[in-house]
Amino acid sequence: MSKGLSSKRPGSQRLGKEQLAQLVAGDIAQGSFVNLGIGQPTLVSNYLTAEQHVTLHTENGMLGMGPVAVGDQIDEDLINAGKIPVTELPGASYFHHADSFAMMRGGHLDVCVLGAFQVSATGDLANWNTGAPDAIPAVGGAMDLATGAKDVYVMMSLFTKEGAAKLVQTCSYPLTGVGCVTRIYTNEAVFLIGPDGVRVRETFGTTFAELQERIGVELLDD
Amino acid sequence: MSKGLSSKRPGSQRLGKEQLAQLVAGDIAQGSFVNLGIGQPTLVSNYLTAEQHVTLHTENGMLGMGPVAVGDQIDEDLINAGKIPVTELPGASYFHHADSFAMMRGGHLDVCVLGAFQVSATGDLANWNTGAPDAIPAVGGAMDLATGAKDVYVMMSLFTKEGAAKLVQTCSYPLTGVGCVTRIYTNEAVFLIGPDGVRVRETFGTTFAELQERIGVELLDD
Amino acid sequence: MLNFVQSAAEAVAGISDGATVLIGGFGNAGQPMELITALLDGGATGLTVVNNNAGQGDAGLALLIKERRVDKVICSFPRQSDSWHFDAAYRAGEIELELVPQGNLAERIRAAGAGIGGFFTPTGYGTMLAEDRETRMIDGRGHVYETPIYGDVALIKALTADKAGNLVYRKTARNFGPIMAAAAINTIVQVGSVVPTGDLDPENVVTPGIYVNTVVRLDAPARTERERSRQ
Amino acid sequence: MLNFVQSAAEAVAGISDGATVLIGGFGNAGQPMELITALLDGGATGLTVVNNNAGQGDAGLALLIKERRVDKVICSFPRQSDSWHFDAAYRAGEIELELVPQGNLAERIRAAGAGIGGFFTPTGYGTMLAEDRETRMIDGRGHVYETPIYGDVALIKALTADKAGNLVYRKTARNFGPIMAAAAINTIVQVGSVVPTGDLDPENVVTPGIYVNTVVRLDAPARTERERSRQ
Repeated sequence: MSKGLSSKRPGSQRLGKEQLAQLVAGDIAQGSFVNLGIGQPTLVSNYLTAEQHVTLHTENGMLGMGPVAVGDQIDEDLINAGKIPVTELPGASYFHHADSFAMMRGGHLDVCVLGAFQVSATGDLANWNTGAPDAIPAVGGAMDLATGAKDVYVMMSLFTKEGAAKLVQTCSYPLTGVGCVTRIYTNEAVFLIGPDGVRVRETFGTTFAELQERIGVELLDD
Repeated sequence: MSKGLSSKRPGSQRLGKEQLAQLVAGDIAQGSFVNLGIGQPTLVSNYLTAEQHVTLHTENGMLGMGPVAVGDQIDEDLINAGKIPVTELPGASYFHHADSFAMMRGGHLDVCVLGAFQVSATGDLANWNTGAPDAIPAVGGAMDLATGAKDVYVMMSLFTKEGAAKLVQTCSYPLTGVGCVTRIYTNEAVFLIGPDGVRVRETFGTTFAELQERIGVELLDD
Repeated sequence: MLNFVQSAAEAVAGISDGATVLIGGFGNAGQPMELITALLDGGATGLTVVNNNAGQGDAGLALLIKERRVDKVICSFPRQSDSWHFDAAYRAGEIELELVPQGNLAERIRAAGAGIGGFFTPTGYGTMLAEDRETRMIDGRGHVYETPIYGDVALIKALTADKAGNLVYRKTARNFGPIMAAAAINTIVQVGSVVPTGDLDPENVVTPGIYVNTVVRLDAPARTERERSRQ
Repeated sequence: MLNFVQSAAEAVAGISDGATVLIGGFGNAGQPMELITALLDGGATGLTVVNNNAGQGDAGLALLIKERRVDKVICSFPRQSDSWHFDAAYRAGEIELELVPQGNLAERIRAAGAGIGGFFTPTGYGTMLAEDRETRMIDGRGHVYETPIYGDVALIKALTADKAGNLVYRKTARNFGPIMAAAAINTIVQVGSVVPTGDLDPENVVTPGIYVNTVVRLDAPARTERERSRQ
C-alpha cells in the first residue's frame, strides 16, 4: 500500500513529520471516508491526491471538508473540529452533532488518524490525558473517534524526549479506547496491530533488531 | 373548554360521531401540535378552526399536514399514516421515520386522539388487538402514540353492540399502553382520568346516575 | 465503495441467500418497487425482511412472500386488507413474524446505524409485545430494552442522487430511507435522477454519500400499470 | 406556545435560578452569544450549563462562570488556551465538572429529545470516564450505559426562522442546535432573519417549529468587536 517509500531501509533516515504524513496519506484506500485528528494528523490532508477521492469528515457536522480557509474564504460558520476556518468541497453535506457522531460511532468512517501519548501491544490508545494530578481533563471527540472508526491509525514519535518507548505492553496513561488502534505510524517504523501481535511493517533509519531491543513489546518481523 | 355544547344535559341526545369530533376539536388548545389516529379521530380535523392554529403531525414524517387531497392534488409521495393522499400546509416540514417518532416519543405532541376497544379506570388503553386467537396482530404506531403524547384522548362509543361498557376496571383486551389515557370522549359522556379516579365531565342523553349504574367503574361527579 | 449501475438487476445482484434486507417505503411512498422486483427475479431466498408492512396486493414484497423466499418479517403492521400472501404464509406457519411497534422499529434501525448497542424506551412497556423482555424503571416510568436492527442490505428509493451518492427525498417518501441507508452494510438506492456532484445544496442533503453503496437511476415508473401487468 | 420577542433580554427573562441551560455552538459557530450575554445581565444563578466547552476568553459563558453563576458544567472539552475563568473556578473547587465524550454528549442530548430512557454505547468503555458506570457486553464488545441530558432551557442560534418557528442553520453552525432544541422544555432561538410562514422549503427545514418556544431576531453582530468592547 505505501507509495514511494520502500520498506526495511536500515541505512535510510528517520522520517520527519511531513514524510510521515505523506506515508499515511499514501496508505489510505481510494474512496475512503476519513477523519483526521487535531494536530499532526491534520498534515495528512496535504498529501491526499485528487485521484484518491478521499472524503474528509469533521465531527462538528460536515462531510466533504476542504483545505484550511485563507483570506476571503474565512467564514465563522465553517470551521473544523480544531475550530480552524476551513472550506467546503463539491459534494459536501452538513448535519447536526448527533448525526455527525452517529456517523462516526456507527462504524461508517473507514479511517481515523490520531496522535497518541501511548499505544499498547493490543491496540489500547492513550491520547487524551496525561494523568497529571493538577491537569484539567478534556476529552472532546477522541473516545468516539477511537472506538468508532473501522481503522484507527496513530501517528506519533516512537520515543518520548526522555527516550521511553510510546509503544508499550500496557498503557500507563489513562485510556482513550480499548483495543482500537490497528496501525502505528512513527518516525522510526510502521507497526501493524493484529490478533497475533505487533508486526513491524517497515523501519526508517533503524533495524528490526534495534527496535526490538529498545521496545518492551514483542515484535513480529514482517 | 368545550365550545357550543353545554354540560350535563340529561334530556338531550347522545352524540353522533360528527358531534363528538366537533366536541374534541373545540377542546384542543390554541397552537397545539396534534396527531389524529386512523379512523374516527380523523374526523376531528374537519372541525379545527384556522384561529386554533393547530398543527397536525403524521407519523410517517410530516408536520403541517393539510386536508385529504382531491383530484389533481393527489400525490403518491404525500400520504398520511392511513396511506391516504393528503396535502401540505404553509409551514410544513418533512423528516425521516426515526425523527418523526422521536418527536412523538419525546413528548412533544400536545394531544393525540385515538380510538379504543377498552380504556381502564387508570387510563390503560387497549386498541390494537382483540386477542382473538386466529387474528394476525398488527400494531403500527399505536403504542408510540399512546405512550408519547402529553395528552391521549380516546374517542369511542361507550358501549359495545352487546351493551358491555368499554370503560372498564381492568382491560381484558391486550394493552396498547399503561396509564396513558387522560380523557375519554364517548357518545354518552366525557370522562377525565386523573390521579383521583374517573370523573364525568359532561353527559349526553343520560345522567350521572344512569352511567354509574351501567359502568363497573366508580365514577366521580364533576 | 460507491458505484452507479445501469439496471435494478445489476443493483441487487450481490444479495445472498439468508440476507437481512431492509426495505424502505411506507405505503407506496418511498417504496423501491423496481429493486424489490429485481430481488424477486434474482432468486435470493431464506431472507429476513425488515419493512413497515408485510406486502400488499400482488407485487413486490407480497410476491417474495408468496414464493416463500422470506423466512422472517420484522414489521409493525403486517395485517392489511390486501396482505393475503403474508396472511396465507403466516397461517400456514411458513413465515416467522417479529411484530415491533413502529417507533421501536424506526429507533432500532436508527440505533444500528448510530452504533448504539441497545436502548430503553417506554413504548410497549406493560404490553404483550414486551413479554419476556428486559425492563427497567427509569424516573418512575417503565421502559423496555430494545436492540439494534442491522441490515446486510438496504433497498431504498430517493428522489435524486449526486455523483458522490448524496441523496434527497420527496415529501413523505423520505420515511425509512435515511435510517435504513445508515443501518445496512450495503445500501442500494433507486433514484429518479442523478445530478453532478455539487448540484445538491450541502445544507439540504438528507443522506450523505457515506451511507450509499449502489445507485441506479430508473425512469419514473408508471407503477400502477406495471404492478397490474406483472400478474 | 411560540412567541416572537424584540430583545435578547425579553427572550431569556423566564430563566430561573437553578435551571439547566443547554447552550448551542461549537467554537463561535452557532454560539448564541447575545442570548448568553442577556442571561448574564438577567442575573439567574445556580445554573447547570451544558455546552461543548466551558467558556472562552472574556465573553459569554466564560463571564457567567467568572461571576460564579454556574454551579456545574457538563461538557466534553473545558480546557482551552483561553478557558482561564473556568480553570480558576475549577481549581478553586467552585464549579462542578461532568466531563463527557463529545459523542456521548450529543447522543445523550438527542436521547432526551427522543424519549429514550438510556442507552449503551462503546464510547468510553474501559476508560476512567466510565468508572463506576454500568457496563454491558453486547456482541462481545464492552458498552457503557448513558442517560439523557434534559434541559429546562436551550439557548441556540439559527440562520432563519419562519413565523411557524421552523429553523434552518448555516454550515457547521448547525452543530448542537437541533438536538438541544428538542431536549429542552423551553427553547429560545436567536436568528438573523424571520421570514413569512411558507417561505422555507418543507424539505429543508432542520428544526421543525414544534421544538421552538421563543424567537428573537438580532442583527448580525460584529461579534469580535462586541466581545472586546464588553471588557
